[in-house]
Amino acid sequence: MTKQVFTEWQDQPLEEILYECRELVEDADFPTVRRWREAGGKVVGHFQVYFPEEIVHAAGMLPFKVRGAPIESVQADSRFGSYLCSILKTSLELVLSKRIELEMFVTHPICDAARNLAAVWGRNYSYPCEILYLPQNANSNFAAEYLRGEYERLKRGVEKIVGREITEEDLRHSLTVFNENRALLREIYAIKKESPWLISTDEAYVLVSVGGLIPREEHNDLLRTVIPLIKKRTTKPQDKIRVVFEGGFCEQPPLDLIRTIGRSCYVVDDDLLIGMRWILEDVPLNGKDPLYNLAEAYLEKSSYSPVQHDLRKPKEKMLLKRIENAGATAAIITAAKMCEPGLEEQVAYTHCLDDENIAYFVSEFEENMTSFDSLEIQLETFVENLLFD
Amino acid sequence: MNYTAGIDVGSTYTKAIILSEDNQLVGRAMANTGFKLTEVSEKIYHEAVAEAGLSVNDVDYIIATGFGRHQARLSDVQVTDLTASARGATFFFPNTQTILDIGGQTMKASRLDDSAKVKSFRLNDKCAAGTGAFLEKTARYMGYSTTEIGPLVATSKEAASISGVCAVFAESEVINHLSEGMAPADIMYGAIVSLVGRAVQLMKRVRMEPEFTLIGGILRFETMVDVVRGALNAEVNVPEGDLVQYTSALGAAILGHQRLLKLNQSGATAERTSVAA
Amino acid sequence: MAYAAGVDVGSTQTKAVVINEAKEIVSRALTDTGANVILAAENAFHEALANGELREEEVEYVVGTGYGRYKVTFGNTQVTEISCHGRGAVHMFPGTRTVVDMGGQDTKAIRVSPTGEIIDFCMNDKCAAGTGRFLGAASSALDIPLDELGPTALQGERPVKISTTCTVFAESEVLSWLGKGKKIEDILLGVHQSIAARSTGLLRRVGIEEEVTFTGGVARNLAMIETLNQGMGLKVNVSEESHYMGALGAALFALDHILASRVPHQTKSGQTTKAAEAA
Amino acid sequence: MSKNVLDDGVVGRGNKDGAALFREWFQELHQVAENEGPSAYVFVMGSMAEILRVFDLPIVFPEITSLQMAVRRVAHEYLSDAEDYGYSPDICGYVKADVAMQLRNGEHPMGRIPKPTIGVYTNACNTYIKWAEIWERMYNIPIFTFDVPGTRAAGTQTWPGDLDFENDHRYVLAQTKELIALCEEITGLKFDIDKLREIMGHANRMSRGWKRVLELNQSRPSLFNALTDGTIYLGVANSFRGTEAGAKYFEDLVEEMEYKAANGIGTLTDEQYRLIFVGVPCYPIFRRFNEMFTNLNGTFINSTYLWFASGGTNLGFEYDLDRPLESLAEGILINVRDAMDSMFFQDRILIDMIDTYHADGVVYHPIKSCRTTSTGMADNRRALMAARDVPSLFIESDMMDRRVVSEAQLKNRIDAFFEGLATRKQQAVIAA
Repeated sequence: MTKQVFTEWQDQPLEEILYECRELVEDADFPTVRRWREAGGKVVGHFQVYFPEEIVHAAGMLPFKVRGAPIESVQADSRFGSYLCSILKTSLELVLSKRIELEMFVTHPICDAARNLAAVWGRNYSYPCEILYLPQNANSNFAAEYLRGEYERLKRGVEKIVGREITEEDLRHSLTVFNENRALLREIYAIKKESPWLISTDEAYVLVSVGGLIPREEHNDLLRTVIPLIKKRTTKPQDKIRVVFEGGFCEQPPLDLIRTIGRSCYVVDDDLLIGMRWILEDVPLNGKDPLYNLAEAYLEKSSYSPVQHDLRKPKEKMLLKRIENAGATAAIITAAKMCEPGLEEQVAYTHCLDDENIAYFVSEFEENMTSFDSLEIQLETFVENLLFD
Repeated sequence: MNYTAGIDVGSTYTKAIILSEDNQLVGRAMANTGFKLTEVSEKIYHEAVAEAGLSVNDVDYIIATGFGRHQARLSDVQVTDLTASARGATFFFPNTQTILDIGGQTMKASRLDDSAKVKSFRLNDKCAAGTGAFLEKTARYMGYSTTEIGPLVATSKEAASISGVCAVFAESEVINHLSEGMAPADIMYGAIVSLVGRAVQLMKRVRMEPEFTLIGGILRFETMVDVVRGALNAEVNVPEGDLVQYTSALGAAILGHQRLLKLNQSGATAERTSVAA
Repeated sequence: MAYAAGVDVGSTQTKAVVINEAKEIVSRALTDTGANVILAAENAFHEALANGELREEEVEYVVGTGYGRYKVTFGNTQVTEISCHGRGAVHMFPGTRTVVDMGGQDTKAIRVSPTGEIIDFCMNDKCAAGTGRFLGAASSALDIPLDELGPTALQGERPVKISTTCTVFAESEVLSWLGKGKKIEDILLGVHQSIAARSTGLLRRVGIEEEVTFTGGVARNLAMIETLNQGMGLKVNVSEESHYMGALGAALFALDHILASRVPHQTKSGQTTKAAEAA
Repeated sequence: MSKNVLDDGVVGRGNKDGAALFREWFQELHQVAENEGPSAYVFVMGSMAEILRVFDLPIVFPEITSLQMAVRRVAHEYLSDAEDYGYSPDICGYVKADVAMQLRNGEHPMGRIPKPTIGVYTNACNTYIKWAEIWERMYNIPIFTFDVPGTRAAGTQTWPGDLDFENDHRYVLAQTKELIALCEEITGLKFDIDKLREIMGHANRMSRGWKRVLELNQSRPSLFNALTDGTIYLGVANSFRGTEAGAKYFEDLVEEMEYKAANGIGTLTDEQYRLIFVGVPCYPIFRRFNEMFTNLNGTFINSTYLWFASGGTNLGFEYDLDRPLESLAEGILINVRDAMDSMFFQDRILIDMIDTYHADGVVYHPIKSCRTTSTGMADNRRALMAARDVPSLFIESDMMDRRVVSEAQLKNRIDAFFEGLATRKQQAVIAA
């Protein structure tokens, strides 16, 4: 697929580029995915959090990150019960309302709601809708070998859709593209951490976020262009507290909420869209088996989230490490409304932060919330009492 | 002599306090908030200044608080009522460690450090079941006005069980209770108990420590205080008289003097805005 | 000439309807339910008798329905308001396949068969969010009489998005929109749209099949009708009697009973009420 | 429960013995707690009892201890303790009740419950994992995620010999061995394969019986109420799996049911409506909830609960004792996978149930606490209603939290459902 689907930003000054990215991220009609299809491209929708996009990319299809949208779930509501997170409903709403069309949908056993989604989706659409069983026993000696087999199974399914075999060469090429992508995203986060005044929280967010909506080659071009421009900015540091934002691993807070937080704090690290940054180092290209390398990286060189279990990564300890590494003085612990794993983890997080005497506040959000009064009160109180004396 | 003003633009009432640097309360004013927040905040500010026998030029720093704080355009800085009420409460009760503030539409618990800064706080989620509105609805439904709640509950023998999941659904619970011949007093008492249950949970979540100070509109109901006292099984502070409604405004004015001090030390006026998140 | 009556004891209002053997409404009455439910039921019933200049013994059978149906102590049996609204709606509009009923604290979506039996139904469970009560809150917040809400809302052009889910907080959110300088018309239109959206959600659960009949007190609100039509992309039936639909349905069940007792084991709804008696 | 007039030792024996065994089990646990002995915390969807019993580890089912708090009407006290501790009202009530019980040092209405020495759980419910992580933090004990890959898409179950099945099987087998090694480590006991073989033998007899008991309820009138009586059988199926007592109990139960079937002995309900229950029961008002149906002559003849809450052993899968480990792994994979299928891919299973059990209606009971069982229900129901012309009821409440259980609301909906069933039956009569 050579056709470019996101060109608006090209040859534009930084502010324009950021504007275009924001526009794209906030557009619930997903124009880039549409253009891709109009050019004859095929699309595989994969639900939050992590998905081995390389395998779909290697087949020349567009891996599209299904992560809900701030829309009213008009038709999807009737497919679900009351006590449920919003992202699940709005993700289905995207296809029911024809905003998105897919050749395949994949979700994961990461939470009980997400696993149900594949079944619901499958009853409503005839194309393949399946659960990719990422291992939940990351500590089994057989986990990587098993995951390799599971990836092999996924690969066969994808091959059936494109009607051709995915060669090791294809896979190696995709690994290179995604390795570069992850490296560039690490650079963005390095700027957030080392000179947060150069890039606002919401700017960083949209730059990462567009990646899930366009081919990674294009995302790489974009980031390669933008990063030097950001570094050239002359913005002055402000008297703001440095915080870590936790709770954005699955359902995404509204951009305005992220902006609101960014206005009063420097968010020096976060877990927003952690799936795109799940693998922390380059996936090795050497060795005979790219699929195995990819599977091993998921387990051995990865970040953490409330929905992946690994005895080596107690979440609250990982959070402390994240706060420390980012040189943050406080944390904002959020969870999407009705998100069971997120809400459960909050307890461990807060108890741990209390013990470590690290300032934090707790809140819940919903992707389509429009008023932030409660959040603003908490945020302001929080900041006031850290700055005032 | 330096003077500061604290303006609390609350959801129902707007209050203003003028405070001298020797902590004398020289002027105050109050009025219904309505929905013209900027106008009302200016009106009340000027009334307070007048009552203090001062002119607006005598006031060196103005801090606004309450839900309409950002609409109070004449203020130098805005702070939340959590921050403000902490200072207000410790002005009344210096040993205050935990504050419970139950208003018509919110319930807030906060724990303070030694310098009256808010160390940890929680708000109730946006469901009326956890607010004064819950009591008012229940009362109104049984044909009692808010002012009658206190006297009514005083006659209660035992609290009825009110699940208090939804303030509106509670009504059908109330129907059932009433038709089973239960006394309105006991039902009202039950509603208060269920509300206090939520309040105490909020306090536990901020890891409450004595002394406890109660503020907020809910204090209109004597029983409320007793039930809280019972639930905590500890003494609670309640500000005397009508000053209680000025707790946040007062706190804001106190903060104003602290800011003045800091600004005068480092003549950095630029910083004046940095806290206005 | 035999008469049958239905008494619908709702959470806010109690309605009574008396019909004759020709299934024509002879009289009706409406009172606030208030604290004493039993009394409310009696008052409504006797008021209806008075309005129809009927003596109590002329009414052979009374069916109670609504939340307080078991408080209709003089009633011969009870039927749920779900069955009654379905029955009433089909009586008024024989083409009815889907019924949306907006009452005091809940909204019901009901799918009915051509003969008025319930095929499927669904109600708001969790809380009273987005029910008719929402309008009451808005009306007191804006100090506009209930029946002027609709007409005002229809003036709206740029509806605001009502985010609050809690009915009780509708008041404060409406005020905050005013504070932000929004026009009352636009706020009210937003309120109506948010209720319509939630109701349409319920309707989709049972499946929207035309014709759709809109019953309950709120059905008199023109803006509600308009926003519902837009929400579903069709035109709902609204009867003059929409407010009395539950009571009417109950009265029809009562009449079935009278006729059934004359010709035993013949009419089907004789069974319906027997099932209800078991309840 | 179902006691019969011509009681001759057989009829009603299942309920009597079941209750006795259940009490016995809790008494044992109480003793263990008093002596501060070891215990394994496990879950109903894949308990691994076969392995744990080899190491004589007393087994605690936190799901069962939690639901017993609701049945005994004290759940709300425990829930509010856990919410004070920081847990949201919106999460699983089982988890919260257990956390509170741990904070109360094992205090339970049926006696004291020992602290966990190890937590073993599958991913059939992801909340199991979050739950076990809580014990890991509280007691810093070993916890073991026994990861059982489920069905990838509706109707794509794979079987021995399939490439994908073998990949899953190798993974499950590897974990079986890793769990055994961990048990050896914490108990200091050597793994005894013959003891495993014996335990698997008991489990086989139980599975055989359980499958048969469920099938027998196809008879008319139905022999037991799947919601009430069924829950007693379920308790034994979980707590006594892999024991002689458990095996015998189910063989006796088969005898009882065959006797009742032969003599046309049903439950006490005048069976006018045969209903299927989907989801987890409403334990805070358990008896009352059931009566709202039986009083209107409806009885539950089967439920998805009896399938997934028995870890899929309803399939009657029997282990091959000649190759214990391989066969155990195979059984775990197939059973737990089926438990998940009866939640996620429910519609097909229910359509079969309706046909084979001649059901008049289906009652869906989604609950606040459980996304695993509740998330897909509304959509499953749409599919079912499209496939079969069977009335269904959709009522939301909870299995622990009485704050969201409104009896008035439930009754209103249930009454309306029966009014519909009645008119439909009458229609059929007229048509005939």
